Amino acid sequence: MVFAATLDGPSVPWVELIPILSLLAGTCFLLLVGSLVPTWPRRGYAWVTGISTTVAIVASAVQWNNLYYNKGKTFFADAIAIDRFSVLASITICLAVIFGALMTSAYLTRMNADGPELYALLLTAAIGGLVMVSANELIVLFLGLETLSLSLYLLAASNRDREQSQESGLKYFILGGFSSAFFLYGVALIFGSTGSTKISGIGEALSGNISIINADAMLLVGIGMLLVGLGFKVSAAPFHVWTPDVYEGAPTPVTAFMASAGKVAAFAALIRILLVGLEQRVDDWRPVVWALAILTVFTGSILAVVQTNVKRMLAYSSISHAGFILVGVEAAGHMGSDGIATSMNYLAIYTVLVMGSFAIVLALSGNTDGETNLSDFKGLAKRRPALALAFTVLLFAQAGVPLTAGFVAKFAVIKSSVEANSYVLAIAAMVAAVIGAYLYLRIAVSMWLEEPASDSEISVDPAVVIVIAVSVVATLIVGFFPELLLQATRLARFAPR
Amino acid sequence: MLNLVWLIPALPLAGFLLILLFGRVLGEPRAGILATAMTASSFVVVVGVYLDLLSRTAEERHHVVTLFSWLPVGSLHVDMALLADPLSITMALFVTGIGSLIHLYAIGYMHGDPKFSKFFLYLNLFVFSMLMLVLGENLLVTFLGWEGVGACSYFLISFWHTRDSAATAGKKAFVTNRVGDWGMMVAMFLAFSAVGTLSYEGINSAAAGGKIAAVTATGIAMMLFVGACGKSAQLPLYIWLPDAMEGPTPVSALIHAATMVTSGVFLLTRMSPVLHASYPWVGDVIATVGALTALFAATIAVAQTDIKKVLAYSTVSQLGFMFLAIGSGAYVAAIFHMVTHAFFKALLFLGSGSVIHGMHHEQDMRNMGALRKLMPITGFTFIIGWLAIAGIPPFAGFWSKDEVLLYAFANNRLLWLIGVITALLTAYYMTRQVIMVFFGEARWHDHAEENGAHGDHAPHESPWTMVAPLVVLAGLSIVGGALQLPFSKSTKFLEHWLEPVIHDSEVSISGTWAYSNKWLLLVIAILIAVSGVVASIAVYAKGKFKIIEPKILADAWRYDSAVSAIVGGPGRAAFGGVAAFDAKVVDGAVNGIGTEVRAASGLLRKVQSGLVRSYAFVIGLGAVVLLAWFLLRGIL
Amino acid sequence: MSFVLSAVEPTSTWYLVLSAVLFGIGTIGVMVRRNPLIMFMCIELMLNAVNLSFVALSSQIANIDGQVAVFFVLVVAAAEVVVGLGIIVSIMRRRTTLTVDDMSGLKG
Amino acid sequence: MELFVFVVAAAMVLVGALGVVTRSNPVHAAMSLVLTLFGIAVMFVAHNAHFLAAVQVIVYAGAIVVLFLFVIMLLGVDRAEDLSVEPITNQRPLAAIIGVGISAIVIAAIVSSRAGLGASGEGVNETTLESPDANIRQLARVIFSDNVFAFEITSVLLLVAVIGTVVMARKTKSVGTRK
Amino acid sequence: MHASFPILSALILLPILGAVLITIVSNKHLELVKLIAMLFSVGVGGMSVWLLASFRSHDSGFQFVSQHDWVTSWGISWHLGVDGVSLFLVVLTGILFPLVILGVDPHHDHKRYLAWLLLLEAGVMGSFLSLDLFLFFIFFEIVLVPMYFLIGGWGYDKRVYAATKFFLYTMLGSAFMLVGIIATAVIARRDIGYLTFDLVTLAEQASFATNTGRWLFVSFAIAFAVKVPIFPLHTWLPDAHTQAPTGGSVILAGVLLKMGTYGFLRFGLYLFPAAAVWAKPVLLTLAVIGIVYGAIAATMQTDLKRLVAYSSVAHLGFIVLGIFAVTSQSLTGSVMQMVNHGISTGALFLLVGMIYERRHTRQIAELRGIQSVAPIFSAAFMIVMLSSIGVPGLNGFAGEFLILIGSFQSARWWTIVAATGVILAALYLLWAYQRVFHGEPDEANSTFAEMTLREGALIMVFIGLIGFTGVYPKPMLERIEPSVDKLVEHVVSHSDYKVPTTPNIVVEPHGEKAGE
Repeated sequence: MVFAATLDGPSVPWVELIPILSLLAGTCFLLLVGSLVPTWPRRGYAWVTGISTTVAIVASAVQWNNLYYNKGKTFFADAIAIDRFSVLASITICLAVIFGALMTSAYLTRMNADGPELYALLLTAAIGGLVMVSANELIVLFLGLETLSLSLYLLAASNRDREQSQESGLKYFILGGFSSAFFLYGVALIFGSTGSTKISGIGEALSGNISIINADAMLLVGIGMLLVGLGFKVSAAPFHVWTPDVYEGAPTPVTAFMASAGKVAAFAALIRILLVGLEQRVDDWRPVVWALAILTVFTGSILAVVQTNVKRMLAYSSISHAGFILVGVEAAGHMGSDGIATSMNYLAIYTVLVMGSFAIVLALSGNTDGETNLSDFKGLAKRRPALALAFTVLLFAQAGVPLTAGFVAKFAVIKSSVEANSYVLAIAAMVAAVIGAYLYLRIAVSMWLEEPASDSEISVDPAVVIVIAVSVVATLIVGFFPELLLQATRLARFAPR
Repeated sequence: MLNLVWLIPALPLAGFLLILLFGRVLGEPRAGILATAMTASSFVVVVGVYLDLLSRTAEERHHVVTLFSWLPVGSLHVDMALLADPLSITMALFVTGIGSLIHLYAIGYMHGDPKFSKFFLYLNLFVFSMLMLVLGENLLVTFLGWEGVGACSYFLISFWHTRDSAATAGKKAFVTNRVGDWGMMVAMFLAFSAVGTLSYEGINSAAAGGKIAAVTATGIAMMLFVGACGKSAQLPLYIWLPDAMEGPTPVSALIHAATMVTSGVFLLTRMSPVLHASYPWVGDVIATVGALTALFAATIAVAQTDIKKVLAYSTVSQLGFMFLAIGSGAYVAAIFHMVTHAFFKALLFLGSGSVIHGMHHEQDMRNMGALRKLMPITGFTFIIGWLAIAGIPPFAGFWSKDEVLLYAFANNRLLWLIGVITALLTAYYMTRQVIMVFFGEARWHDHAEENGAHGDHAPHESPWTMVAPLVVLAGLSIVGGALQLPFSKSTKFLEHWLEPVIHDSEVSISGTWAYSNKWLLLVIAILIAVSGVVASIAVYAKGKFKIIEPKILADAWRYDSAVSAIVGGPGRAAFGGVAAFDAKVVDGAVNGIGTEVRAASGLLRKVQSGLVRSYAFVIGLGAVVLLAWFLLRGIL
Repeated sequence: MSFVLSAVEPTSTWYLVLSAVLFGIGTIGVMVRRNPLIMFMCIELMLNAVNLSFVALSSQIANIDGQVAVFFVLVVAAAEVVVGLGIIVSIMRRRTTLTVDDMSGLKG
Repeated sequence: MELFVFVVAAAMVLVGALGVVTRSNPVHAAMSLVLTLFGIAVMFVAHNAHFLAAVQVIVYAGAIVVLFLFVIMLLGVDRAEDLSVEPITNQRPLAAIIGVGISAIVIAAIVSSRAGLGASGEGVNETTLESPDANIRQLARVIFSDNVFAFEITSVLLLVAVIGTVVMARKTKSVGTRK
Repeated sequence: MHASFPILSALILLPILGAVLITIVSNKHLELVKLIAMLFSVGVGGMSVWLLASFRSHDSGFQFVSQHDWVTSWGISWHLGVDGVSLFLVVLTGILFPLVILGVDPHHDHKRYLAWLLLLEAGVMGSFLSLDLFLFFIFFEIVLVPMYFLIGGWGYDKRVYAATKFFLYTMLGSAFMLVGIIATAVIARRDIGYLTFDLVTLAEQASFATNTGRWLFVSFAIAFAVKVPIFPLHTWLPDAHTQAPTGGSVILAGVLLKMGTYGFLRFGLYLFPAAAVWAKPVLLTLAVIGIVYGAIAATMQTDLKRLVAYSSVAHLGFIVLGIFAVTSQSLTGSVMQMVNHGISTGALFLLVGMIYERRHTRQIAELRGIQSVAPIFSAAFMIVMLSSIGVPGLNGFAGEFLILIGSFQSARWWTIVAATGVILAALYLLWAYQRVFHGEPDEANSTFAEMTLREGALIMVFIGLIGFTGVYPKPMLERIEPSVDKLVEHVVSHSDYKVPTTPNIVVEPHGEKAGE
């Protein structure tokens, strides 16, 4: 027995981990103190969540600033990479957490049930997301994915007084497990064919820097499996089937969080895998992404046409948004395209839009969190003009009407797609966007042009007001002056291998 | 004086504006007096200009007054300019002259009409447009007047617009005229692309200078002729004129007899160099159409019972004569006949108006007769007009008609024959009309009793305002021939006067058989006229022969009804078809896409069954397809 | 007999094939079973299939990382089971029957 | 010898798997799952993954399946599920096609590229009588050096599991809130 | 106002400011709201007139240019400018809006109505003024939103259907244009060296390969063809026009449709001359079809407003004809006709709206003999109608004639067919007029109220414009023509197109004598 062989553990870059750590700290604080101290001041949990997330954001901002000098590096033997790409994604996710926390507090107050668990789950989900976006190792990525997903399953099912919530939780759980099995199998096959689970390692293996081993079929099938798993997470058709049900069933704040943070993390992971790990195999996966993109934009917008539940409508619209982001990803597959930047740009803007929209849905969803039918929005302009106006702005932004952030996002994606000469995709996406616009028009019609069904007083929680106000203002500011955001996203790049 | 040309149209325009603003204030009869005064003073100005021109040598009888630049774009320069030369002034003379007479007449005729002032509003506007038409320096200014008179005739025909027949007639007139306008516009386009200008001087000089290819000139000429057909009621576009009788009688006299309908003749005369430059068959076409129209209308006139309809068809027929003249190259003759025709036809219309007025708006000649005793002046003047149109020497109509026939003979004897027959018919049906209205036994008493409407008071002579113009016109109809007497070069005043504009004369046909035997033709013409009169008297007054008035003639050969049947039947159906096509097919396709999307949505929706296991299946299916693709790329 | 058996060496390809079959069975199970617990078990089957390939591959390409991966997968599986069963239990509290087919209130 | 082991283990695995899919009674299904898991464990051993084999038996057979059974009993849902009917039309054949298809594709991939799989790492240590802990040592080194981050993240995962149980298990209104 | 004053930006921003003010003013102070709307719209109108006054005629370039960086990373700049082509459209917009705001009463929700109108004005102004593709697209697209709400909120029975159809149809068109715009900039980057959406830079410096240019042109053309609308993409127009409130219809016909034709001029001919020349035959044919087809369809309409809407299809056919028969006269005529159609059809819609106010029906069959009870009203209608028919001396004729005589030079046979549209125009309008205004009024129509003072004043403005433009178009022409000529030269120099030259025969006095 040789005890001399001491283990030289890797040096831990604590500073770089501050975002994750602060979130983790927040979680633990909530759980421990929450269980020790029975009664908390109102919104106390929300405050804790907000603070820890703010710390994370600040830390990430500092990282962003430092990355001005170096292009970022990898830690834990290339297990994670801290670069502008990951930092940008992290900030977006953290924003989603703050919005989510605000909405959750409003939601819980209405349910008059308060407690640390949901906030804690938000935070753990965020941790999972952060891990995903900065993971440079497929196993770590998988762990992050599972952390995020498990938290989301629980959040979705968390409203136990509402049947749909539970149903959506179960559906999400079963299908999620199903898809992550595919993802994992993909990891296995890729590991087998390239001998590495490190994303950058895979890239090197494929670019032939180290011992080249050729197992094309296995590698490609592995890629396919990965795409299935991630496609499920980003709800790309035909792996989107779960999205409408889960979005509709889950508590509204959770839906908002899922739609934003979940998508950002999944897309970030997807982009990193495809462009860092599989850059050499662009010709293999680009056609697939192309097909997925077209399928997704059309599925989302066409299915939305006949919906009657606003939450479900937004679910479908989120699907077509995913399609648009895929358009950006497809463009990123071409040499010298800024597809990555525009996709991230789209994700950031989309996060704000979706948060605002669902915040308004939440404001109207009543005490059961279930009054989200189109009929419940009738004549909103007469009951709460400001609310109606805000929703209109957000909806038209999602439709891509100029002078809103939504237009900037779409324009950017289409631009990179055109620069990549994939005109068909660009035009198809725009056509789908037109079909999708019908859905937003329907909501606008029932808000502005129809008489109110009931004139019961709509009380809007201040927290929700904050979310709506911020998102609307942000939408307009970005719509009028997109330059700042564009500058930022254009800097999003990966750490060198 | 020449620089005051602009005053000529300006005065009626002023009248128009004044009545437009203060018409209601002025009311009856001041509005009428104002309008009449304006036209009359305009006439005075014309006379002044005329004298001024007269005082110049033939070369200087040509004066352009440019008011302002109208449509200057690129190479196109159209000025709002007036041209004073013998032709335009001749036209202006009788337009304003007869115009003012008819204004005066209308004061009496329209007495008591609620829209009295509006009537004179339109009349002045019409006179203005007509003057723009004749005085225009270029085709576009003429076209301005051309459309203006069209619009005014629309207003005036449908003056009593509560009568559906009147409203329809007005619309019909305007739309039919538009067909002609289309021709005139195309002619303008051609002229511009060939010559680069629209001014008469430019085009005519280019044509005369052989700078226009014959084919182009032909195109222009034919298109102008299409336009002329529309305005001057030639076959096949004459149909609107008879219906136009729905308008008040002064209107019929002024617009549909004396002035507007002759503008086609004027235009072709104006552009005569282009006609010369075009292929020779153009003239034949014009002459033939003219001759046929003349005969066609004359035959119809034989069987009409409406006092105004007879005159209307005779107008069409006389216009045919003018085109026959133009086609035969007898521009002077055309103008000559135009002027004389203006005299006696205006006279006849006003006379008939006076009769109608006296008969309390009775227009059917079968309910008249023996009116000469009750309406002596009207009857007397009407008879003079009859003699004039019938072509009995020495009345005006005889001379002009004879000259037309002379040229026709020189040009094409068949057409001459048609002309002669027409002349015969003219004498015949005019005599018939005179007999039915003024002679024979009075058929209006019993008629009056049977409907009892106004049987109590008998027909009466009209007021002086109406009678005076009759007298004046009667005088003109007698002496009008003096303008152009065929005896010697010196007696051909009109030809001499128009020389600067129309540079051809009898010399052009000198040497032909007709020229050398023109006195023979003269005699033939007289015989024809007389025999027509005699025949008619024999039939209608003496009852020697039975009356021949076939239904088909009364129905104007059913041409009009056939046209309306086509327009109202297949035409309308076709239009409806187009509209239906638009709604069903074009718009249907658009909405179809919408429904298709919905259907697709409904279909896709079935996938979202809510069953976890089928979701898993969908995901699995997607996975299989996706993996298959990758596998194939890997293995192959 | 024994030498026959010892003659043929089962290469790790055999194991990989087996794991593929196992994975397929798992997927089929998820699609045909209505009892969420059993569907969940099928998912576990799929995960095990993956584990098997990891191990087989790691010995095939002489790389220990495969085993490491399996180790983490085991942890994930454990956590997943806890969460999943938690959800199922909380649902079953209110319901008596236990099939996913009648949990199709959300559709369209 | 290996062949014999493989055949037996494969038999266990497949029989178990089929059992899970076909047994109508949840308890039986769980039991067949155990069978599969043991089979897998055996195969681990065959690949010198002794530590994993152990963990497999302990965690899966020992914890997970027991948990399953516990839930089944707790909820009293051990009634047999009627497998004779399939509410969704054509679900079974289609499912079969999908499953077979996936397997077939993966197998094809594996077979076609089996030759390409060359050694890439520094090898997996044989566990012999001399060094019974070779596998454990090697695993430990890798886990606690390169994969320490992943290892730490698993803690978060477990944390989520803990919260999950709380969220799902507690009574709804039991939370201390001010009304 | 000093020349350095950024008047163009002000033209766009003032209405927006007004709209914002209106939104923040509470609903209770209705008068205040109306006052604000009036002040801002009239102010903008005044500024546009001032613009007209201080516009240097005989200057082909862009004037009052204001350019500021906006989205530098995409090479997008706030680039405004006005030339002969856009000047009168801007003025028309500036005049039309205050008239509508003052003259037409929406009956309910004045506040929102006025706010949307002002936003609409800003959008329209922007699309006529912007010299940057991106900027243009933004305004071109943003216009849909207020128009959508105007139709949907204040329209008639089928308003939602019409509004949605309008929105989606137009948006679909511009979807292609967006791709086209981006592609243009991206492809042109090779020639220019940097990414820019600036119209002038692109048009002057970029050169596209034949097929590329054609594809790009098509992508633009689809959007404009929908907007104009060109047959067979026109079916949104009758619905939108008919269902829109009077004010909406006036604006829609007056200025919105012109955005399409203007786009063809500014971004079709100017940006892709070669491709435009290539597409000439197709577009000419479609235009002529539109003229005849629209007229025929109009003849058979039973709804007065719908009839006017179809007449718009025909009239815009003339404009398109003029644009694509690229000659100095036809283009000038088209630009002029854009304004004329805006005036006369706008006035027609106002009058139809007044009829609806009185009788609450637009069905021709239910109207009769109005001329006997309301002569002044009928007279106004008659004048406007004649201008729409194209009677000389009124504005409609001047433009139409220029278009036709210009087009005849380069597209002879198309023009000859198109000219028949003049006949049809007389047919459908006069027929409608006869059915509505002539005849004996039945008891329902015998109480038809005569034109009120306010309405009269409103219509008088239009009639004044109709008369003046018809009689003395020179001032207008001499401002339009230079820019148009420049455009024609641009097309000629960038394509194989040759402008047919009309011979200019020197006329010696009494030429016919000299001729012999």
